[in-house]
Formats: sequence, structure tokens, C-alpha cells
Amino acid sequence: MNWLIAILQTTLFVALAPLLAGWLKVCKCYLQNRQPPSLLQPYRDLLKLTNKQPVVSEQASWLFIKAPYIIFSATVLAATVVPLIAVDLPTSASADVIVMVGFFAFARFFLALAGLDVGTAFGGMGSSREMTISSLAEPAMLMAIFTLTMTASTTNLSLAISHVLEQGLVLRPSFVFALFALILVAVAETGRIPVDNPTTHLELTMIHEAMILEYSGRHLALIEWASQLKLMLYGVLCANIFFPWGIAQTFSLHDLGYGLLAIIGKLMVLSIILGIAETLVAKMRLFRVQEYLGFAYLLGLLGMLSHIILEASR
Amino acid sequence: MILLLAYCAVLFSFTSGLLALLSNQQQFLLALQHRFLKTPSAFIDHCLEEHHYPNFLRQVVFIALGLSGGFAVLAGLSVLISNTVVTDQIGLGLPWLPWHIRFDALSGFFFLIIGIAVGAVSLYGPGYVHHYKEKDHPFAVLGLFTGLFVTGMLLVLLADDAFVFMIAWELMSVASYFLVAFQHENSANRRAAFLYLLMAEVGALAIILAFGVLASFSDGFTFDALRHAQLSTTWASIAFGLAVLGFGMKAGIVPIHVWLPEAHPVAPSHISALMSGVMLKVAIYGLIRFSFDLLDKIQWQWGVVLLVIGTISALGGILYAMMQPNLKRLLAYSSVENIGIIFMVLGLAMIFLDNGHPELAALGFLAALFHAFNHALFKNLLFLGAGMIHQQTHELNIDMLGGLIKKMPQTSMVFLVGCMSISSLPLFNGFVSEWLAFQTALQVDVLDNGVLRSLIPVSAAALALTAALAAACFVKVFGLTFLGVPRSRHSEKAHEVKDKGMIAATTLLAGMCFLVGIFPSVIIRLINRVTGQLLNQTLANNNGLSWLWLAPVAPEQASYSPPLVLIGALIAGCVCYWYLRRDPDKAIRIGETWDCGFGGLTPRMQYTSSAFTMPFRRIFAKAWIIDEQVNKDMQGAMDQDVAAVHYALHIQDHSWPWVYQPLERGVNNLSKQVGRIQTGNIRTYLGYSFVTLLVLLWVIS
Amino acid sequence: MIPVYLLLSIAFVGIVFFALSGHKAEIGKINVWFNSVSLFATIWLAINVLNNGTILSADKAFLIDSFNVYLIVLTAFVGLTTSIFSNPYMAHEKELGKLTDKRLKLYYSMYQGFMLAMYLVLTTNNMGVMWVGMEAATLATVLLVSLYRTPESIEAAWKYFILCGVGIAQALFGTILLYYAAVQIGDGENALLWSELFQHASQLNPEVLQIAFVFMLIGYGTKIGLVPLHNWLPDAHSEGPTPMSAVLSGLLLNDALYAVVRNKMLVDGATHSDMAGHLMMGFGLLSFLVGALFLHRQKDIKRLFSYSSIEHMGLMTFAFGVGGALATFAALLHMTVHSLTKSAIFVTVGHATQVAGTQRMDKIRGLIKTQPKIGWGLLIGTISIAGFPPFGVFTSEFLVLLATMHSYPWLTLPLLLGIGIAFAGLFRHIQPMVYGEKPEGQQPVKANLLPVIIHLALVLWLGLAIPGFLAHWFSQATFLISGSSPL
Amino acid sequence: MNIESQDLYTQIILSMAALVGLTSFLMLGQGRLLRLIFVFAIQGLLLTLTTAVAAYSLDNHHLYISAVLTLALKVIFIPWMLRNEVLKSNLHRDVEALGNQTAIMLGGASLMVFSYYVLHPIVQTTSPVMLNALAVSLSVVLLGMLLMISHKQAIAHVVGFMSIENGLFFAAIVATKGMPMVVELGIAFDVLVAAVLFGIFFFHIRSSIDSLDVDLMNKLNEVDK
Repeated sequence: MNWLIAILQTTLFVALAPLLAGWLKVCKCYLQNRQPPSLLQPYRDLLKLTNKQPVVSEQASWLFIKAPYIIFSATVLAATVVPLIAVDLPTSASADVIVMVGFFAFARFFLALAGLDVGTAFGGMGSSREMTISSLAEPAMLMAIFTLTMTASTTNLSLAISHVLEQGLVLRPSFVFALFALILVAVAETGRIPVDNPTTHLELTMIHEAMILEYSGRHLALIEWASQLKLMLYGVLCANIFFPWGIAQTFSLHDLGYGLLAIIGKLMVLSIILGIAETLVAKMRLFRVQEYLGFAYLLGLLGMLSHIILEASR
Repeated sequence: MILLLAYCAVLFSFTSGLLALLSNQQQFLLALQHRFLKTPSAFIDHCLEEHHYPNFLRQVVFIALGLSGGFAVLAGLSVLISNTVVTDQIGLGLPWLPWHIRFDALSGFFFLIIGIAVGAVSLYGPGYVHHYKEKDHPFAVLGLFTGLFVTGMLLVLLADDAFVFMIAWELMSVASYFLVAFQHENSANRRAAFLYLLMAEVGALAIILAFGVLASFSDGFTFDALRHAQLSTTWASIAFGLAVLGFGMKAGIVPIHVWLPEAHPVAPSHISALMSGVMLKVAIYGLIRFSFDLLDKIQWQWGVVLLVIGTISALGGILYAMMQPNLKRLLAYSSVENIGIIFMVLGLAMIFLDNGHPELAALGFLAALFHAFNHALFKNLLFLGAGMIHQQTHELNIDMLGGLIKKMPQTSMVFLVGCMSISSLPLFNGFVSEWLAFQTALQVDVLDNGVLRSLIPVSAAALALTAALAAACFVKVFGLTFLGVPRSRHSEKAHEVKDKGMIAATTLLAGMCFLVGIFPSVIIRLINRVTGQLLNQTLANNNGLSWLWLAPVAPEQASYSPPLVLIGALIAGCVCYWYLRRDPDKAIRIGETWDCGFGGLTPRMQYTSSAFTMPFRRIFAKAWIIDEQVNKDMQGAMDQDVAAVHYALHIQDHSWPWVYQPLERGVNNLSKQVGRIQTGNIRTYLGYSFVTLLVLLWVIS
Repeated sequence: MIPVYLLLSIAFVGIVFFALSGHKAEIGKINVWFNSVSLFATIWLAINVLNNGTILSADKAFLIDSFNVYLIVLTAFVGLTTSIFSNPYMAHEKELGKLTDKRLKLYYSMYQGFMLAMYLVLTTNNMGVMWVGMEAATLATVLLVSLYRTPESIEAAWKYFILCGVGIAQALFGTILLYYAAVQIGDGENALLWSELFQHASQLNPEVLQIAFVFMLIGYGTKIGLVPLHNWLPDAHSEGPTPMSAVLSGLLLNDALYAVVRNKMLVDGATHSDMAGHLMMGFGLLSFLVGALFLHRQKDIKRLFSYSSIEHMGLMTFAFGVGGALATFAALLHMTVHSLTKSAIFVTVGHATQVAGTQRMDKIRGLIKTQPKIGWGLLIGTISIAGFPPFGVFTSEFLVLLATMHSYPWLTLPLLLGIGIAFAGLFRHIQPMVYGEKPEGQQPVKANLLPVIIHLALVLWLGLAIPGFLAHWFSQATFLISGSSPL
Repeated sequence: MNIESQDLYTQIILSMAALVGLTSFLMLGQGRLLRLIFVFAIQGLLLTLTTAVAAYSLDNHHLYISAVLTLALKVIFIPWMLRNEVLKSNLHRDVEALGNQTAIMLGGASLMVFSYYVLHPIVQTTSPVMLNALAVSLSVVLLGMLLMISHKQAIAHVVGFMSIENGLFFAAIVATKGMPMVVELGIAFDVLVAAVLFGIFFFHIRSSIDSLDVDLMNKLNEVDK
């Protein structure tokens, strides 16, 4: 039964990811009072890309062609771990939060390699920058997550979330810090403003885009989809870890539907916030990023320390 | 019986060394044959022929080495599985102190490591060494000292008294010194060898003194006697400090690591593999043996020391590694990083042990040993791979390579596996040990001490940073070496290695990396035996070690099931692959690379090593001494348009100007001052003895 | 007692024989024969001692106990191997025209004279005769130091002569004081016999013996080469012919130390303080450190190794000073392995200098590629003298370190420093000489490396396992000296 | 102690000791080589007399032999040889300028005191005479060294060396009624050989640096210029 739920949940993740991206676009268009595209535009793009014949550079090796599949499946695996509408997943037992971070690393590893494969300057630039940012972001993220896992004294996400649920509404300073740290990291990792600009087409400012410059057709589709999935993953993490209320604890249909509605609501709110932020903030120079992420790391650390010293001190 | 296996391992390695001495001796052998063999056998004649002989001898030597490796694995496994302790005495050594031999689970585990590595090397060796010219690089030297080197390492593990331990230890150092100096015609190797031997000597002295402290509180040098030494905390701490200094010098912890990236790369690649992959583990073994076994009471402060040192080494190691354009130097630096990680986890184990949580100590200990095991696997793999690349391209500078994935498909495959394991990606062995390390660090809640409670998470985050940097570093390595377009003629001309043995060795290691990553509990169960013997404490949740699940503390706290993850990955991958490849008419079209419409992409436009790491260089600028110069050749009217740009980048460790050069200067100045004694004037000399006489007379009366 | 007389008479005959006909060809071989006969005599002696313990000759003139018996054998052995080496070496020197027949005569005759003096010092039971022997050793070797008649060699010989002469004179004063203390309890003629003195050591007047020991230490210490009395040593070693340097380093220093230790035993017996020990420790440590530092600034290869001799003698003196079973055992062992290793090294050094045609280290390069035997010999020898196992030097240094750690923990730091510095000093010079490409104009020479191989093999053996009879002697001698035995 | 209470032998010995000490002082301050050698010969003579007296009063016959040896070696042979050297390398005209003579003299005097101070512990075990004799001989030894340190000429060094020997010899005779015969002979032999060798060396040194100034022999130094 709960394996079924897990699979259902994963498919939901994969299915809803483009929708979230679309909704985010819509929000931003309204904020920048432009005419928004339809909510389903991302789906159309993906479909179009999948039906196009991919063009691959003659320099590319097998790794370039396999990479999209690896990246996509790694991201999907990450998605299986994160409780979307219901806790008590068997999958999150087989791979805990550290493994989830590992999956992200996996995907990133191959993305960067793919960027280097065709031997253009852009690819190298993109993967160098991507690795830089991510290697700074990872400790901050782990700090934030460790705060949670140490509170719940488990690294199993669904157990952790249900632990938070059981405790009910407790105002923890550590969680405040951790939440902000996680949001900052999420922005950096998913390549949003102010770290990266997903919509740019000026090569020199690209990070994520620069790596996938050579991709086309279904490969591009997979990678785009993977990045939308990643965005949603982070959103769900922020939402469900820190505001778990509404997520289903039993597998009754009523609960599940309720959980679905809850998560959709949370994500809508989140993306509105994100949209506002992206509209207000300007993209920063590449070498300000370390200060930004350093701040995120600091927040994570503060969260950890306040947990250790204020909340669990003996 | 078990001991017999161990002895066989030692003897075979020694024999291989001796056999190597027979190179260029086939006349002598022929004489022997005619003397003793009445009936000349065709086979022997064939072997002793002029042009067959060297090849034949090489095979024999490496077969002996391989046998020793095999026996080592057998011995290790058998002692681990039978979970026994065997002791013995050999009638060598001091008149009142024969060589004491002891073979227990800890030694057995390291035997396992060495055995695997040596086995792989013996497969790899013949193909690799055959291109050395006998005149310049005699095989006798190489083979002899390789044999002695392995013998020394194995003996260290068997030693049960301070004396034989030191002998074996130094044998290891000296033999490897000769191997570092093997290609002594270029001065860099000589300098590296000198530095290496010097550090080895100093470290060994520190270890001797560490033993001396224990010995002076007990009777005799046998480890049994030392175990029962009753010393005050202060003296114990002094002994521990000396041990950390001595073993750490060998293990290459920052800031006394500088010899390592000098010495390891200049040895022949299979030797670098042994040194970086195995010898450092022997140093770890020494530290464990000394602190967990010989010192009766562990202090948590020591753990903190190890934790801090380890953190610094891990970060420093990987940061330095990232900046290296030379492949083997880079690998050597990354060894520093991994050793740092091992030290961190050992430190955690000590902290938990002294704070009365032996089961967590066991966890940390296990993580450390497991990481040692994994590091041995993938570091060997990477060094051997580097050797293959070097053999095919005569080039170790990453900026001169590129595009090898098409030229050397098999090599690139195994190398990719190595890179993924070392940057601790899931499904590979590196990840599991790192996961265990994190699990250990996350148990900090059980501690009472506020300092520790805040220190350990920080170091955990540092560990995370290290892992991420390692990933970046090895993306650079693989990407620049194998991907992209060849950057030099060498790498264009390269082609796959012919020798089966080399491929076999690397494939074996790669396979083990993957398998251990999928079924880690097999190894972990073995290590659990070690912890059981050494700390009298196994994991809290032993039945959490099924082939499928890995839940070291408690299933509800943390669990990881690589097989399931693998299955999931396969499913996901297959599904989307099937979905997208379902109709054949959308086959891939090959086009030329997008060049922004300008045209004329050249290999030189690709990112180089220094370009790839530029962001890190700017962000962590304090970590190195960076000397970066850009010179422009101007031309034309008023010298205003740039003809050519010269870019020079030189990066140096901090520990050179802070640790090494001051020492060197100090010694030189001191000897300069001392030199003034020798004035050359005999009347001054007479004055010396006159004054000495008066002073002594005055002193005694 | 016959072997002793045989030993002495052989050497004496040798002096006369070579003095008459030392210029003939094949003389080197004859010298080898003489020394092999002496070696045979010593082995005979050793067997006697093994069978029926300490031997005291009827007239009490000679005493062979477990302390000096192995030194005697060692002396004869090193004398033999060095003569084997000096045969081709001197021949080569003569070809180069550095030597005339007359000087060759002098060389061989004085070689035997030196051996005679050494045997005398070791075998005699009379402290006075011991002094005479030491002085005779100086006189025998001083002309050999100036054998080449270069200004430097003459200067070196003069310094050697004057400094050792003055030093040894002080030793004589010490001896007189000893005698003075002895005649107050015993009769005149036997009063200087060590066997008597050692029996009645406790009755000797402590104050007198203290002063006496100071003079002895200064006197014989000059010959040991203790800093700051060492200044003659590097000059004499570097300027004389290499076989001389080998025997000086290998034998003379040992015997001087032997004399000091004999006196220390008496002083310890009389004054139940460890004043003597502390003096020796101080001198030893000083020589050890200073010698180690000197290594770094050497340009001449023979000077280099003479300083390493100073350093090692310092270590032995220190070990004897520390006292106790372990340290004393280590010191005895170190005497053996050091003289074996050091003489082996000097053999290779001699050939190396002939290969390169100079003693300047910056001119000697790429020995392994030029003549692998010599290169490897030098390298392995250095490894062994630097105290790397499984060579015997390591064993003794290990024991010294541990004994020091046991009795004077803080002194291990200077020891540590010293060993490290000395090692670096040796290797920074040796490596470039053995490794690297062969410079042009460097030709292999006719060399007989048998001594090197034998010596290093022995040192290796001593490092791996000490044979029973030797261990027995060592432990007995340790018991004699320190009053306790490690076994 | 009071000198009247002592027997004649002791008185002679003591006065001899005084004289020997005096000669050492004379040598120390002596800049002219010939006079130096002359004083040295006198010291040898005093030594011979002491030996003879000792031999007579203790009727210890082998002391006669050593007396003869001393006479032959230290009074006749060595001074004669040295004198020839001086004349050969005509140094007999020039006076060596001793740096800061008064200081050296004062130093010598304080050495005398020092040797009394050093040997003082022995007094309770023996007669003051012995103390005197030993102290004098010790100071003769020390003065000999001081002589060598303060003089530049190789010949002066030999004289110093030999006067050290004299001091020792004096101690041997007075304090211990002579050493065992074999030792005496050995010492004498060594001294003889030493003397011969000195002769040889003078030749070599002169031929290498055509001077006997030891300060010129400092090629073998290790001081960075």
C-alpha cells in the first residue's frame, strides 16, 4: 500500500513540477504587469522538445548523450525521498536526507561533466561556476537540515516531519534560522535571481544555461524538466519541513486529498513570495555569491547552535 | 594456520624482492642449470634465452608479489571471520627480546586492504614497468625495493613489540624512499626523496619516543607490557602527542604534509598507488594501535585534537588538490584530504568513547576504518589510471590532455568510477563511509559538553564542504582529462592500453568500488569484528546490517539501502529512456558545435585547470600563496595593441614559508655559528682544552 | 696467553719487516697476510675466553675480559679489511705518483705500528702501559697523516700531534694521580694493574680519583674527539690517506673511549656518585649536537664523515654516561657497529674520491651511474650510519633513546634534534653524489669492495639478531661496567 | 705545616719544586727562543737532580735510570736539537712580541693558586708536602699549556710541550716515588720519539710555509670569510 503511495507521490512530483514553474512565471508576469502565458505553457514546451530531433555536437562523447537521463533519474530519486502529501514513506527509509543531498550532487556531477564534454568555453565556464556555487551551498544546506534532523534525532525525512507534527506548534528560533538558510540555499541551487537568471540569454552571465547550451530536443527537455523538479523539491522541503500541517498521516483518501490541497496551497504562497523577491532583487555579481552563501551558512550555523544551546542544552 | 597464511604473504613479498635481484644474471642461472639439471628442459632454456629472460623474470617477480597479496587477503579474511587472536615469537631481534608477532582482527583488516592493493598492483605491474630501460632504471632495484616495501608494511601489521614494529616501519620508509628516488636523474625526484626520508626519520624518532614514554612506565618493550603501563594523564598525553606527530607525519596531515605531494607523484605509478593507497593506511593503523590499544585510557581532549587536525587537513588537502595541474600531485593532495576525514572520524570516536558512549565510538571507529578501506580502493584505482594515461600520452599535466574518453574508452570508464567514488556520490563506496561519518557526527546530542556540542556540527559542515569541493575537483579532473577536445598532440595520438593485466587490475578495483558501494554491510560486518575486539563493543544495532539495509544506530534514526536505491535508479532511468527512445525516426543528428556564429573553435578556447578553479581561487584566496602574473606584449604604433598575453600562475603551500623554510634557515644559521669553533689556529684549540680543563677542575672541586 | 704474545709479536715483526722492505711490489698482499695472522690470533684468543672466561696472564701484565675481547677481535678484523682495501688504494695512489717507495715503506710499517699500539692498549692490564700505548698510537699515525706532504696535510699532522700530545699528557697526569691514590693502599709495582685497582676500587681515595678522572677525560677525550677538544680530528681524517682515516675512525676513537670507560669504572667504584657519568653525558651530548651541526657545512667528503664520527662517539660517550644496563649495552653495541660501518664507508669514500679525482663533494656526482658498486655501497653505508634499520646502528640508537627516556626524559629532545639534524646533514651531501647523471671525465677505478660487503653484512646481521656469544660478552661487560645486566 | 719540622729530603724536594715552578714562570715570560731553550734545559736539570735525590734518599735504584734518561733527553738532546733548529731557521735574533705580558704573568700566578685550590681536598689524606709537590707540578703543566697558547713559534710550542712532560715527571717522582719501571721506560721512549718527530716536522713546516710561526698554519678552518 504505502509503496503505491510512494510511487503515486513521485509521479505527482514529476507531473506537477512544470505546473509550479508555470505558476511562478504567471506570478512574475502579473508582478511585472506583463501578459502571462498560460499555466500549461511549460508542458507544451516539454512536449515540443521531446518530439524534436536532437542535434548533438560531433565532439560529444557517449557521456553527453547519457547525461540527461542520469540527471533526470537522479532528481526523480531525490523526489521519491521527500514527503509530498503523506508522511511515513518506505522510500525515505531506504534513502535518508543525506542521500537526497547525494542525489543532487550526482545530478550536478554529470551536468557539469556534460558541460565540459563538447569542449566549448561556455560549457567549461558554466560547470566551473555551477560547481563553485553548489560546493558553497551544500554545507549551508546540510547545516539547515541537520538542525531539523537533530531536533527530530533522525535523518529520515518522513519520520522527522511526523516528529514535528506530533510536537504541534512549537516556536523554535533554530527553525527560523534554518528556514531562512534553506530558502537562500534553494534560491542559489535552483539558479534563480539573484544568483543566476534562468531567463537570460546573454552567455557571459549564464551559469546553468551555459552548461546546457549544447543540448537540444529530448535531452534539453529532460534537463529542463529536471530543473523544474528540483525547484519544486526545494519548495516542498521548505514547506513540509517547517510547516508540515495538513500533510496526510494516514492513507485515507480524504487525508490524501487534503494533503494535496495543502501542499498546493503552500507552494502557491511560496512561489508568490519567490516571484516578489525575484522582481525586487537584481542579479548579483558572481563574486558576491560567496558572501550571499556565507550568510546562508551563518544562518544555518546559528540555527544549529541555538538548537544545541537554547533548546537541547542540559 | 592463520598465522601461516600471514607468514606466506610476508615471505612471498620478500621472495619477489630477492627474485628481482636475478635480473641480468641469466648467465649465472645457466651455469646453475648446467650444474644441477642433468636433463636440460626445453622450458627452462626458453625462459633463460637472451630476449625472453627479462620478460620472464618480470612475470615471475610480479606473480610472487601477487601471491603475497592473495595470501594477505586470505589471512585477513580468515582472522576476521574466525575472530581470533594469534601470537608467535621469532628468534630474531635483541638477545632478551625476540620478535613478537601478533595477528588480530585489526591487523587482519589492514592485511585485507594491503592484500587487495598489492594484488591489483601485481596484475598491473608487468605491463607498466616493461617500458623502463634496463640501463637507466634497472628492474633489479625496482623489484627488490617493491618487495621490501610490501614486506615492511605487512610486518608493521604483525609486530607485537616496539622494536620489531620500528624495524618494520623503517624498512617500509627506506624501501619506499629508494622507490621515490628510482628515477633519480631529474633533480625534483632527488629533492622529493630527500624530504621524504627526512620526514620519515623525524616521524620515526617521534614514534620511538612515544613508545619510550610507555616503556619507561612498564617493563619491557612488548606490546603486552606497554598495554599495562600505568601512566599519569600528562605522560599519556605526551605519548599521544608524540604518536600523532610521528604517525601523522607519515599520514601527511596538514601542516606536515608537504613531503607527500612531492614524493608520491614522482615514484612509478604503481608505487604511488601503493604509497598513497596503502602506506598511509599503515600510518593510520599505527595511530589506532597506539591510541586505542596500547594507551589504556583515552581522553576526549585527544579526540578534539584529532578532530581539529583532521578538519584542517581535509579542507586544506582538497583545496590544494584543486589547484594542481599535475594529475598525480592532485591525487596525492586528495590523499591528504581523505586522511583528514579519517582523522576526524577517529577523533569523534575518541570523544564518544571518553564520554561513555562506546556504541557511538564503535560507529565512528567503523566509519574511519571503512573510509580507509574505500580510500585504498579508489585511490589505487585513480593512481593506476593516471599511470595508464601517462604511459599512453607521456603527459601528466591536465592542461595538456583532453578528449581521451574517445581514445581510451575502458580507461575512461574505470577512471570515471574512481572519480565518482572519491567525490562520494551515492551508489559508490565513498558515499557510504561519508554517510556513516555524518551519522556519527549527528549523534552529538548525547554529549553534555557544550563546546563539543557546538564544535562537532561545525566540523560536520566542514566535512560537507570538503565533499562538495572534492566533487568539484574531480569534475575538473575527469572533465579536462577525458572530455572535450585534445589539447596537445600527445593526447591526440593516445590510444587504449594494450596490456590485459593493466585493464584487468583497474577493472577489478572499479568493480569493487561499485560492489562495496552497493553491499557495504559485507565489509562493515568485518569491521564490526575489529571494533568488537578493540573496543569490546560492536554496533548498537548489529542486526541493522543486513545485505539490504544499513541502519547502524537504529532503523528509526537513520537507514540507507543502496540496493533499493540502485533498483529505483534503474527503474527511473529505463522508464524515461524507453519513453523517449520509443520511435526510431527521431535518431540523433550529428552537427558541429555551436560557436556563437563566429566559427573556428580551437582546443585552446576550452577551460583549463587554472581557469576552472579560478572562482575557488578568488573565494578561498587566503588558503594559498598565489603568485599570478599577466604580461602583455605590446606592438604597433604607440605600443597600444596587444600582440600576445602571457599568463603565469604559481601556487604554494603556506606550510613552506611557515614550517619548513624557518627550520632550514635555523639549522643553517646554527651550523654557521658553530663553524666558528673551527678557527684553524692551533693556539685557539689549545686554549679550548686549557679552558675546558680549568672549568672541569673548578666544577668538581 | 700465547695468542696475545703472538698478536703483539706479529705486529712488531711487521713494523721491522716493512721498515726494511716495505717498498717491494706485492707488499700490500703481505700486509694483508700479516693482519690475517693477527686476526687468527685474536680469534684463538676469543675462543679461549669463550671457553674459560676472563684470562689474566701469569705476570698480570695482560688482562682479557669480556669487555675488551670483542674489541680486540674487532680491531684485528677492521685492520684486516682495511688492509685489503688499502692494497689497491695505495697502488693506485702510487700510480698517480702521489707516493714514493720510501713513504710506502713508512706507511706499511707505521700501519703495523698503529695496530701494535692498539693491541697493546686493549690487552694490557696496566693503566700506565695503556697510556703508553695511546701515545704510541698518536706517534705512529702522525707521520701517516702528513704522508702526502702537502701543506694542508702537514698542518693537519702538526695540529694532530700537538693537540693529542698535550691531551695525552694530561691523561698521564691523571694516571699519576691514580697511581698516587693506589700506592697508598697497595704496593708500588702492581699498583697500576687494573685488576688490582678494580678489586680495591672502593678503598681508593675518592677526591684524588675525581681529579684524576677529569684529567683522564680531557686527555683521552681529546683522542675520542669530544667537543671542544675535537679540532684535530677532521683535519687529520681529511688530509691523511683514506685507509688511515678508516682505522682512525674505526679503531683509535673506540680505544680511547675504552680507556675512559675503564677509568670510569674505577671512579664509580671509588666515589659512589655518578659525577663521572654526568661529565661524560655532558661532553657526549655536546659533541653529538655540535658534530651534527658541523655536518651541514662540509665541502670535503672525508671531513664530512669524520664529523659524523665525532657525532657518534659523542652518542656513545653519552650512553656510557647515562649508565644502566640498557644504555651501556647500547653503547657497547654501538662501538662495534659504528666502527664496522664507518670503516666500510671510508673504504667506499676512498674509491669514490679516486673515481672523481677529488675529495670535494660538489665535484663528485652520479656515482651510481659511474660505478654502481661504489655508489650503492656509499648510499647503503650512509643509510646504515644514519641509523635506519635493519642495520645495527638503529638497534643501539633505539636502545639509547629508550634508556634516556627512562632516566632523563627531557634529554631525549636534544637527542631527537641531534639525530634529525645529523641525518639531514649527511643526506643533503650524499644524495647528489650518488644519484644523477654521470659527469664526463669520471671513470671507474679498480676497486675491491669485499670489505664493504662484509662489514655491511655484519652490521645487518647485528641489526637483525645478535649472535649468542657476542650477546653473552656484551651482557657480561655491561654487568662489569654498570653493575646490572639486561639479560 | 712548618718547614723546620720536615726532614732534609722534604726540604730539598720543596725547594726543588719552588725552583721548577720558577723556571716555568721564566719560560712563560721569555720572548727569545735561545733563552727559552736554555731555561728549559735548566728545568730539565732540576728535574734530574730531584730524581737523583729521590733515588738516593729512597734508595730506589730504577729512579737512577730515569734520572739518567731525563738528563740525556731533556737536558742534552732536546735542547741541543731545538737550538740547532733555531740557528738553522735563524730565529735567534728576533724577539717574539708577547701580547700583554703582564696579564699572562698574572694569569700564571693565579694558575698556581688555582692548582693549590684544586688539589686541596687531597690534603686530609696525605702530607702537605705532597700537596705542595703535586700543586707545583700541576701548575707547571698548566703553565706549559699557557706558554703554548701565548707563543707563536713552533719551537716554543715544543718547549711548552716538553715542560708539561717535566711537570708530569716531577709529580711522578715526588708524589709517587716514581712510576713502575715499565711505564717509566715507555714514557721515556715516547718522549724520545716525540722529540725526533718534532725535528722532522720542523723540517716539513719550514719547507711548506718557510716559517715556524704556527699562526700561519690555518688553511684548515671552517669560518666563513
